[in-house]
Amino acid sequence: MFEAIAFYLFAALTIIMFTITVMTSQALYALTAMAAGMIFISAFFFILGADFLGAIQIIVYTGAVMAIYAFGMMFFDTTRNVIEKRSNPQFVVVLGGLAAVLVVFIVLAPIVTTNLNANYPIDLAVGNTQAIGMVLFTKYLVPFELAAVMLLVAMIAGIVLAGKKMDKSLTLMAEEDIALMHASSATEITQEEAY
Amino acid sequence: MQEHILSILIFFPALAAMFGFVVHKDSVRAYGITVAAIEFFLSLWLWNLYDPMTSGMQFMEMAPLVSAFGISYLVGVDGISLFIIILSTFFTLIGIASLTEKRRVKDLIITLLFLEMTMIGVFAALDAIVFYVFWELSLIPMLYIIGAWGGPLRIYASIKFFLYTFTGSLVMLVGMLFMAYFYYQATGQWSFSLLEWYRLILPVNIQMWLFAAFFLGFAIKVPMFPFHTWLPYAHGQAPTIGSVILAAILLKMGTYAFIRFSLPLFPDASVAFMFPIAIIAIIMIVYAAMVAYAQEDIKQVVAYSSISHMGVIILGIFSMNVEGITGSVFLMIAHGVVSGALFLLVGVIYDRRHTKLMSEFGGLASVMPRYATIFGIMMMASVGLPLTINFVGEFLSLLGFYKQSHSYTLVAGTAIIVGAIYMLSAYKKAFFGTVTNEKNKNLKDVNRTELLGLVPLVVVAIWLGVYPKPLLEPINNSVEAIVQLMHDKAQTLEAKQRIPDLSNSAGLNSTQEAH
Amino acid sequence: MEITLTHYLVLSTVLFAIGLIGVMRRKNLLMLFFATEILLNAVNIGMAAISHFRGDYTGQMFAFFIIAIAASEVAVGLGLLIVWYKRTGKIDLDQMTSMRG
Amino acid sequence: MEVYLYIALFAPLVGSLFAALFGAAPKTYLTGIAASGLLFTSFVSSAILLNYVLAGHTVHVEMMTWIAAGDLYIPFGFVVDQVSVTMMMVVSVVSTVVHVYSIGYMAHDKGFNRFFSYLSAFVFSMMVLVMSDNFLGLFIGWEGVGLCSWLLIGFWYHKESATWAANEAFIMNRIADLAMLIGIFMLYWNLGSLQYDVVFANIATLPMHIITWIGIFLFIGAMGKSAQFPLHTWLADAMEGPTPVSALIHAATMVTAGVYLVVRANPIYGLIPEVGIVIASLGAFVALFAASMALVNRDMKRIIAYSTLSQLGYMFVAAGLGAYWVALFHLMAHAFFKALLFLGAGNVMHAMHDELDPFKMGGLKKSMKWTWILMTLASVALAGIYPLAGFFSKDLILEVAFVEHHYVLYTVLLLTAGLTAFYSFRLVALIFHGNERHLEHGIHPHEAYTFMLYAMAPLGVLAVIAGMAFKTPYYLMVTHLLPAMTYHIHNHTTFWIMTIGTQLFVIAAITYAYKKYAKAVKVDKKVESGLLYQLLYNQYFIPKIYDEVFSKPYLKLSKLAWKEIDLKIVDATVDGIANIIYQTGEKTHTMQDGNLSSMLRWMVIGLVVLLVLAVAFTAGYNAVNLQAM
Repeated sequence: MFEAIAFYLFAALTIIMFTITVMTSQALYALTAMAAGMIFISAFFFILGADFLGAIQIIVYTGAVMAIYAFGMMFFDTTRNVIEKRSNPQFVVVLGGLAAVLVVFIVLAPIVTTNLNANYPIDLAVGNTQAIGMVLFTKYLVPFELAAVMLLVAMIAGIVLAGKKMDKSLTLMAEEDIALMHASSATEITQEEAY
Repeated sequence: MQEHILSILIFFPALAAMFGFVVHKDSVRAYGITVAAIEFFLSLWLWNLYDPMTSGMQFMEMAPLVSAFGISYLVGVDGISLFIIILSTFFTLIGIASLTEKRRVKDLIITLLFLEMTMIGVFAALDAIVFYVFWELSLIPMLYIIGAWGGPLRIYASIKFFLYTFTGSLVMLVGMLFMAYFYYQATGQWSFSLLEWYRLILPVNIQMWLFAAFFLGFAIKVPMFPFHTWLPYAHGQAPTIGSVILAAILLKMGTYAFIRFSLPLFPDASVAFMFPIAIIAIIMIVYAAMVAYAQEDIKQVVAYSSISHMGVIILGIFSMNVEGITGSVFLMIAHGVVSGALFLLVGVIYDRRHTKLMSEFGGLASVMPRYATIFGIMMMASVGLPLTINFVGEFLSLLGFYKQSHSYTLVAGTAIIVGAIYMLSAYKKAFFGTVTNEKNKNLKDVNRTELLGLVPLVVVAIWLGVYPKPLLEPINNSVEAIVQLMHDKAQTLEAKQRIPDLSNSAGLNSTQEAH
Repeated sequence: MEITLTHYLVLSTVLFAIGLIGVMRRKNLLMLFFATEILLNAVNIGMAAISHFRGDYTGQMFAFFIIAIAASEVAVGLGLLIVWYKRTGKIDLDQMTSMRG
Repeated sequence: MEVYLYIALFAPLVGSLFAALFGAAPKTYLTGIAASGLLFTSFVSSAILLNYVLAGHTVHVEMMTWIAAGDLYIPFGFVVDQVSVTMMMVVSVVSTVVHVYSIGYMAHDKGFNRFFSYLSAFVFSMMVLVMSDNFLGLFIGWEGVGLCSWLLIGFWYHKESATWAANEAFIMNRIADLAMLIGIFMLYWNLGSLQYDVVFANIATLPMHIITWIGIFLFIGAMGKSAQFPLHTWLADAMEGPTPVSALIHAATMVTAGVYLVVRANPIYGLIPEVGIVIASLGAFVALFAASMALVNRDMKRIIAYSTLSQLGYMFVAAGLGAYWVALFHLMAHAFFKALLFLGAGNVMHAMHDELDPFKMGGLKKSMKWTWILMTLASVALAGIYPLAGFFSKDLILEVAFVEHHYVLYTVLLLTAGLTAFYSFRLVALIFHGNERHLEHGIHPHEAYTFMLYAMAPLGVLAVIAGMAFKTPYYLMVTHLLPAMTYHIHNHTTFWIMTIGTQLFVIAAITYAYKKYAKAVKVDKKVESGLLYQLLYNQYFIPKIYDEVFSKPYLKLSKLAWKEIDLKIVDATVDGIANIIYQTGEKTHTMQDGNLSSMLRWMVIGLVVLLVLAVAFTAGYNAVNLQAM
């Protein structure tokens, strides 16, 4: 009973948060709503007994990803409304809805379940984190290391890409210089296009 | 070396082609002729080693490629493929020897040698995947020959040629995969070996589908009506050497594959589709002959005549009896020799006048008597005069189909009438009459290089017309094995009746041979 | 009232659909990124739920790697976004048409 | 004896190949003499074989295997028996004469060597045709003579009419050859062999309708080669060839191959008398039909060609009525006098500088005495006056018809005999008697070379004595193989009335011809503009009808097939499919507008489509499975 209440509560909250994320025209609202949604999702993980995953969800998403987004948004003008040209909004909703209905249909339809044996059965005697560690560092060791390298690469890439011209601080520069810089980069582009 | 002779035959030209890149431009012709000659003598040696009394595959070689799926490099020859292989080496030799092309000779010779590999590979392959690989590979050099050395519309023609045949063979590939899958279902093992497939008796409805899939691939290659329209373009634009190889060898791949795949794998479907295919064959014969008669370009006449003759071959194949199939295999060789020679001959006049329109000629017989004589002999061979090579095949093919249907054969037999009409009228337009065109007054007769290519063909055309036994005997033995296999595998009553049972008449045969 | 796997899968689907709508609707690249995060998270819920109801860790492992990938994606994607913004001063999708076929 | 057989067979081939070696070389008499010499050798061998056969033996050899596939076994086998030796003698005699004659006739032609090569090749093919011991071997010769006929009709290939006639002959023969092939197919599938001995021994075991069809198809084959109606037009046009060719091929030998076939296949035709009646009726019709066209024609060679056609009709009447030996006998006699007639015409043509219209000649007997004598002799023999060859052979056919109670045929043949006499002597009278009309055209005729006349002499002798001297020994020999039927009219009075009546009728026709044409030629405008005259003069408009009904529509249809069907339907469909694909790409490439947003939308659409498919297939799969359960 408690599980059901928790599920429906968090389901409703998540859906609302994400709907806001998708629908709002304020970038800041969207960011905030998404961060909230992420945290609510970690609740499901806890309900499902995947404690480690829940913790990771909060740390990585809310801690790291959202922080990156927040920093990233500092580059953009976030105070203004996001102006977007909408084309066929109904179409988009219908399409998304249709996809959802179909998947739901597939999910609800009786799935032929023929003796799926668990490769790595959950052992209730061992704690979730410990068990995860066991699996992760035995069977999934290579993917794990690869993921680690990938993260490192991504980190360096992020720094290199975003860090271009970091020697020039946009906040300290005069307005004219920024305009000038933009203009020169614009000509660069037109030159590139000319090629 | 004997046990690897087939592999040597297949890969020697390709290897030689690789080395061809480092040969100097001026000596590449001599190099090409040498390689082709060695290859030709190798193939003759193969013939010498071949035991004509055995009906099965000989010189088999096997090397597993993808053992998980039963794909292996499996090659072998029997009486049916042996002579087409020799024909391939023969025509490559003749083609290179009588080459008059001036542009980028080196590339052309390398391409031809590569093409030779693919042709021999197709006819020697006994594994479906290997067969398919060579089948598709053969398109590339041909595409290159047409596209690089062809006439003004060469790009259109070569793309049409490529896409058309490629589409067909993709469907065929699907058929092959399904066949292998079916084999897997039946035996629990994967195999693409044809000899393994032969042992499989398929349900009739599956036979129908598979037959249709294979049919499309083969029919486009043959080319059968209404899939034939790539051929006139390809011939029209291809350089002489391209047309020669295309007509002499490449078209035979389709008909050969019918005998190798369709008949023994799907005997019931073959019998079920016999009459529809016979109708197509008759349309090919009569319709192509009519279109040939209307042509203004002499090369197109020969091109359409090829379609007409391929109709007779198809008819012979689907006669389902030893006489007809033997005849059709023989006719493949015969048509190869004759149409190859005719294309070479057209090339001779094209080199001199750079036109192929018959209205530009007339009275050539008095200017170029030797040329006219050779052309005349080959034309008569094409028309199917007895004691020339074509007659034996044409006679046997029609004789074979007569067993299946009298009225169809009567209509198909008009081949000998309509064939005479277009050939004679073309010959009349080009060679008879008085020389009206000033440009033709001083044409030179065939020179020594050209005779080098043409005379052997004339000799072969008459020799095999008078004495076809050396070819007919091995062909006959192999065909008997296939017909017997088909009879044994046939399930429907109609197929059992239409495909003769040879095991009963074995005694009768021996008594006949005795006297 | 028992919460079954189906419930979680439906929730996952609904969240995924919201993400899809976002992906289609958004023209602002940053907002588009948000929508992709939603998609990934929707899948994660499904993974974790299947893991739970089947009694197998594989699902959790997948979710785990998805999170790692999402993190990398954000890092690289945002870096590219910033470069693009520096160059053009806009992050509107309708302007990015250099891939026109 | 086998050696003689091979000599008789291959000597002409050697001659042909020898002459072919000099094909492109300038004229040399060597080729002509060598070819003639080899033919003479062939003739001597044939004579030796004849002697051997007269003693009651036959020679049968099998040289080598030709085609062996499945149960089919066809050797190059040759047989010399009573029938084939008759043909061999006819062929070798006439061809030797024609070869020698041609040395003179072709002396001024550039293609001298080529001519002998073709001519000897023809003799070889003819020998194969008559000596073969199976139907397919016969077919080799059959097509071989067709080829040589094509080469020789079109010998002067720069002439449009000659090449056209050559092609016409070849194609018309091909039509008949198809029927013959079908006949051969039927024989093979029903009897399992094509050897004469096997076929004839077993033919009676077949059901009647199959024998009938075999008979009909083989006869259609014979109709083509022997130019029977409706495949007759090529023979008159074939006169475009050099005259010796007409003498050898289109009078004496090749065109009689059809008769030979029917005679050879007599065990088949013996079983199906109904078909025989049809053959005889057609023969009688052709006899009259051809003779009627010969009445008014103004081309010397064509007149003789129609006469040949008419006589072939006679032969078919005899063969159709079962009198095979009579047919063969007339074939032999006809070969001699008709070849002679043609060779004489050749002399006249030479003298007249290739003028063919007898109305432009006249009074040639002064300058060409020997030709006149020989041609008159041949015409008398053709008309069937006692005691020349024609009397014995042709009147015999009339008797056959009478004895067999086919009075209609008899009447037709009798009428034709009269017409034959008339047109033959119309020709002789126009050419050799009356005013020298050719002088107006500035032509001064001269007699042919003496050796040509000597060459013709044997034929002259044979034309006179062939009937009288050979009839009995020939009958005794040939009836070893052919049904021995004697045709005697038992009532002596009837016999004498008939014989004398026929003779008088024929003489009356000759007299009329002389009276009308020997003195002065009066052109009767009224008759010439009459319908009947026009009909006959234009050969019943049949060539024209063929041209309109077959040739032209065929060409039109061919053009249609190429330009409309092949290019506009078949090829256009293929190109259309390619175009549709191309156009689809062209239209849909706007999808790739580079806008990420719209691409994402497309992606979602794709996802939805895939999901729909997944749902649909699963539902379908379940439905099938549930049904199965």
